[in-house]
Amino acid sequence: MAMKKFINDPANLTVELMEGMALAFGGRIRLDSGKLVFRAQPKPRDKVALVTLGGAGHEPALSGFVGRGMLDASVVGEIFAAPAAPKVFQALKAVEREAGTLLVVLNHSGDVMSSNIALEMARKQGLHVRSILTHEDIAPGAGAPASERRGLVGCVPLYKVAGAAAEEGFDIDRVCAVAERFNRNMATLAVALRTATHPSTGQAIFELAEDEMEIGMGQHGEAGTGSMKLLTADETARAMLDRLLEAVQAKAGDKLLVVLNGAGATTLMELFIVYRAVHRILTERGIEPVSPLIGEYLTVQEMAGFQMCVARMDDELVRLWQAPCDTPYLKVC
Amino acid sequence: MAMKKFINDPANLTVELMEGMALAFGGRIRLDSGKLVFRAQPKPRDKVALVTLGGAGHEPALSGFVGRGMLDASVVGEIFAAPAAPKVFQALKAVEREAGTLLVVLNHSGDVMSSNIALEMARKQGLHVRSILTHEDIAPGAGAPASERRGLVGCVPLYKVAGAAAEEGFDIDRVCAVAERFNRNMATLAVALRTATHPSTGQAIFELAEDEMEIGMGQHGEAGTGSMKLLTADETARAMLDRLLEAVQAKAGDKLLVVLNGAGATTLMELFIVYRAVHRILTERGIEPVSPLIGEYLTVQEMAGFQMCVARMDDELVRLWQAPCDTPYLKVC
Amino acid sequence: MAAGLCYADLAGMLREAASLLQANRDLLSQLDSATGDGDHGTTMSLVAAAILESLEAVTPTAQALLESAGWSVLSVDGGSASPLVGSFLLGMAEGCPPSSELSGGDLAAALESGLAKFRAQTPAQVGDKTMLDALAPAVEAARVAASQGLPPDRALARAAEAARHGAESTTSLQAKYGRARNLGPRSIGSADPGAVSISLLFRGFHAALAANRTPPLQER
Amino acid sequence: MAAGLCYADLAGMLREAASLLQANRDLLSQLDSATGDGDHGTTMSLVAAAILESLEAVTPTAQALLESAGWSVLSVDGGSASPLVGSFLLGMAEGCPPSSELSGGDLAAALESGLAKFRAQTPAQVGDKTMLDALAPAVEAARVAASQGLPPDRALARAAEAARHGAESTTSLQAKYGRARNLGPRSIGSADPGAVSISLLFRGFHAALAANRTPPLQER
Ligand SMILES: Nc1ncnc2c1ncn2[C@@H]1O[C@H](COP(=O)(O)OP(=O)(O)O)[C@@H](O)[C@H]1O
Ligand SMILES: Nc1ncnc2c1ncn2[C@@H]1O[C@H](COP(=O)(O)OP(=O)(O)O)[C@@H](O)[C@H]1O
Ligand SMILES: [Mg+2]
Ligand SMILES: [Mg+2]
Ligand SMILES: [Mg+2]
Ligand SMILES: [Mg+2]
Repeated sequence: MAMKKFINDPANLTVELMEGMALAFGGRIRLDSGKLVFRAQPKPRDKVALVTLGGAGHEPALSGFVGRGMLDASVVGEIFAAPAAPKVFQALKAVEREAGTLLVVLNHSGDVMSSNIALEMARKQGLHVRSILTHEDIAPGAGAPASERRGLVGCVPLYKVAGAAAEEGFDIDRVCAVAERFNRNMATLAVALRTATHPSTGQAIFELAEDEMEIGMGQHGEAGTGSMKLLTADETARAMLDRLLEAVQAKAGDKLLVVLNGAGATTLMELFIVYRAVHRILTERGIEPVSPLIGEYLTVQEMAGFQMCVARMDDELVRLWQAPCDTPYLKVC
Repeated sequence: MAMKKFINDPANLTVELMEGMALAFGGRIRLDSGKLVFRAQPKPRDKVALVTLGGAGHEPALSGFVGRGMLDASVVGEIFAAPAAPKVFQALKAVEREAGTLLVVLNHSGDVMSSNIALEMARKQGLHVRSILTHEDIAPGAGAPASERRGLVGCVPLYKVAGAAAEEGFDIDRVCAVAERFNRNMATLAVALRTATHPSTGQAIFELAEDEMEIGMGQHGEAGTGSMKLLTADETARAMLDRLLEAVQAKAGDKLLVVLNGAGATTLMELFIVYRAVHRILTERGIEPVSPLIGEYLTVQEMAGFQMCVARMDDELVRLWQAPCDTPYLKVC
Repeated sequence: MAAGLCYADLAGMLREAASLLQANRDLLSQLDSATGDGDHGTTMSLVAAAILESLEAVTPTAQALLESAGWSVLSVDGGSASPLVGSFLLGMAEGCPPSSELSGGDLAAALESGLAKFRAQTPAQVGDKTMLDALAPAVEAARVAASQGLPPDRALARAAEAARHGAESTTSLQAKYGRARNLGPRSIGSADPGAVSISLLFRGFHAALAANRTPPLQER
Repeated sequence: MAAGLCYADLAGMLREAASLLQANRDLLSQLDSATGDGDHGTTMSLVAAAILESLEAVTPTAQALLESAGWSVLSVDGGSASPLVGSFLLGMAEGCPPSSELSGGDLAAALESGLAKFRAQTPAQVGDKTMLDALAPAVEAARVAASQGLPPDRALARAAEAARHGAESTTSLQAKYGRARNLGPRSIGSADPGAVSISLLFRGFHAALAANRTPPLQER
């Protein structure tokens, strides 16, 4: 079955893509055992380490954010599938330090289970590891229990603020406090226009009619809260932002970070048009936008759509958000 | 006609996207007359200015590269259409300086004609302006006259090296010399897998059968040198790289910059898999890869495909390529 | 009382279960496409390959064999399935006596220990449309059979039957865990792929023994 | 000798040409889809709108009117068409005498000056499948007509006819300039959209006069 993608053997996707990435960023990242990504120049051991894990197929996430000011290590699974627990443990072991390690887990059951097993192994070996679960998807309702809400692109700014805190020398309690505060104050919604091809199976990962869109999509083709007629960019922005602002209880005078994360085929042109609407609505409501992030950070192959993530920011979070970082796919100079 | 894109009125695309971009990067860029983009903090006037022009719909190109270490100004046209000459002149006038200005023009007839008219206007007013034409597409054959070869993504690394030279205080002759040297030593080929929707008309911009790809595509749907059966990532990489290396006459011992520029819907996963093949071929041939650029820099809406650009580098070019820059969509820390 | 399970029996059970899972790869992916992300068949194939690979290595005891299989499965990059199935096998190893032959009671104890370790990974309960809907009744059936003094093959026959029923029952359930949860009521109408995998696993366990021995007449 | 062109005539010519271009928007885009990027109709609509807008402003002379129209067109973000058509109109303005009425000779001189400015923008020659294939013969026809002492309306009738022929001739040509060049021999078989636009422009010029005056019998 010929798939319209630039690939070789669908069975080797993750291995080959990780090799390519490691070759491209040879001086900056180091690939271990094929699927563990570390900084080429490790962070001093007196600073807290940040580790994450997740499936492949979402490039540049997650490994594209390994580097100064963000992650120390990323553990890669298979396409859209969590990495195995022993590998997560291996990464935790590799960055082991007195200062402690924070493992950032996105709420998807495979990731959570692998992490739990790895954390248990780590604790048995006396490693100083803490963990945080992102679950900022509000598709099932902002009030739904955390366990029912997926972790979406919000992990990326969370790596950024927690990574900056770690880089500044915050101890593990303070790094965790920053991460938890950011985590509590963020919310994400995804919207899809067109499906993507699962690069291992060649199948479309979901279906949508030609005149429909779906708000609340997951990032592996899991459906959202039902399809609806296509809206304009302005209408889409308002529909999503209204729910997000309510979820984080943003009010006049608040500072708000907005991330518009392209799913794959949606152009930056469109994201700019959507951002224009977002910025206007925020200004209308007296909410101050903090330098936003607009681009492709956590993709779903060539799905058309985007995730809108907002986070209510305090001054410390703003400072950490704007602090320098230098990773292959997110840099602040 | 409902198009499956996040847009409002198709007639207002460029205006709205530029507004969104300007709002997003408010502290870094400044939008003038709707379609002129300048740095918010202008470069000191004793340094050479760098200006470019081109159609919209290729985001982040070209305005995404306005900033420290790259462009001083970018003049935006309409979707896939060159900006008008008077606006190009207006930009040249705005950055006018004794140190001189280099206008970088991509070889597309609209851009060339607008530039020629603007340059004539500038000269009549005594502005100190030089220009350079990129034409690195080798689809019509590496030996084809410059006038017949399109300017593709190679403009982006050219902005980078010339911009770094200007930032370092090179005088206009030396900035031009750097730019010309880079220009002479680069070559690009594009490959397409799937078409894109023209966001103004809603029409597909070209057609390709389900089992076909086309090498040599342009970046507005202009056809290439004919379609062919789909190749694997490794085969595609080799087919394109062979022609490119021959065009720039790369040989063992040379340093080579590789840019893999996603057209829109092609994933970073695929680009990494292609880069893996590219890197291996270069290593086989004793050619040393310089830190490559892999991502979406000059897109063609949601077209699936990519451009592969290579440039033979000398030590000065490598240094300028790796020098710091800080623009919305290309940063070197 | 019939013969207990020896090392070779256990190896055969694992081998048969793995082959059955591989043979049903497409079915499992299809089921996952309806309610999840469509990769369950791929993942269970990798899980099966990991089981088969662990059978290649020489392990001294049944317990060691289960532990090795459990670790292999746990080491698969396989979304939710690998930690769940891996934990189940590791739990079986933990609950498995070091004896060279397992009685019906030994088997039941191992299965119960496997179930406990599985449950430690997830808050899901029976009725939540997950693997547990097949696993819990299967283990319970084996336990009852053992308490009635039935030998391992008869116990596994009942367990396989219970797992099958359990997997079928998931069709009319609404998913509470895993990716299917996001579908809400739309998850009703299609069987849970994980539960079907568990039912295939027990079918394989039983088939391995049934192929070796005279099939008991009172079971289908 | 018939009457020369007054300011109102010229304004009418530009207005009629603009309307014709707008009316043929879809045709022009279709032609451009075959060999280019499909936007020529859109662009020529913007060019036409720019011409119409320049007619709103009060300009003192025919020359000023042409210059204003030329600048308006040149200020359209319109790929190749705007600098080419804009330069042609600006060139006409440069070659246009400041008199209040233009004779056939004045018109021919203006057109020739427009052609020269057009040529300054591009190395394309007749036969390269561009606007020039319509423009050059049209200007030549007007020149010859003027040299024969024909008045502007008759000269424009011939020019329009020549432009139409020229545009038609592009169908069998291979493109040497513009985006169509990339198609190589595949560009043969479809008329050049830019040449068709020029032919519409001249058709409009002529129609405006024909509508105002008794149509000369010997022309269609
Ligand atoms: N949290 C959970 N608790 C129990 N079982 C789960 C859970 N999440 C997933 N499952 C089981 O795993 C199956 C899906 O496995 P698979 O498709 O391999 O993983 P993923 O959902 O990560 O793609 C589901 O059908 C369900 O039986
Ligand atoms: N270099 C050139 N010289 C002469 N005419 C040209 C040139 N490039 C384009 N044209 C003319 O312009 C027409 C295309 O116009 P248009 O579609 O508006 O511009 P673009 O090609 O930039 O999309 C072509 O049909 C051709 O007649
Ligand atoms: Mg999965
Ligand atoms: Mg165009
Ligand atoms: Mg799945
Ligand atoms: Mg065109």
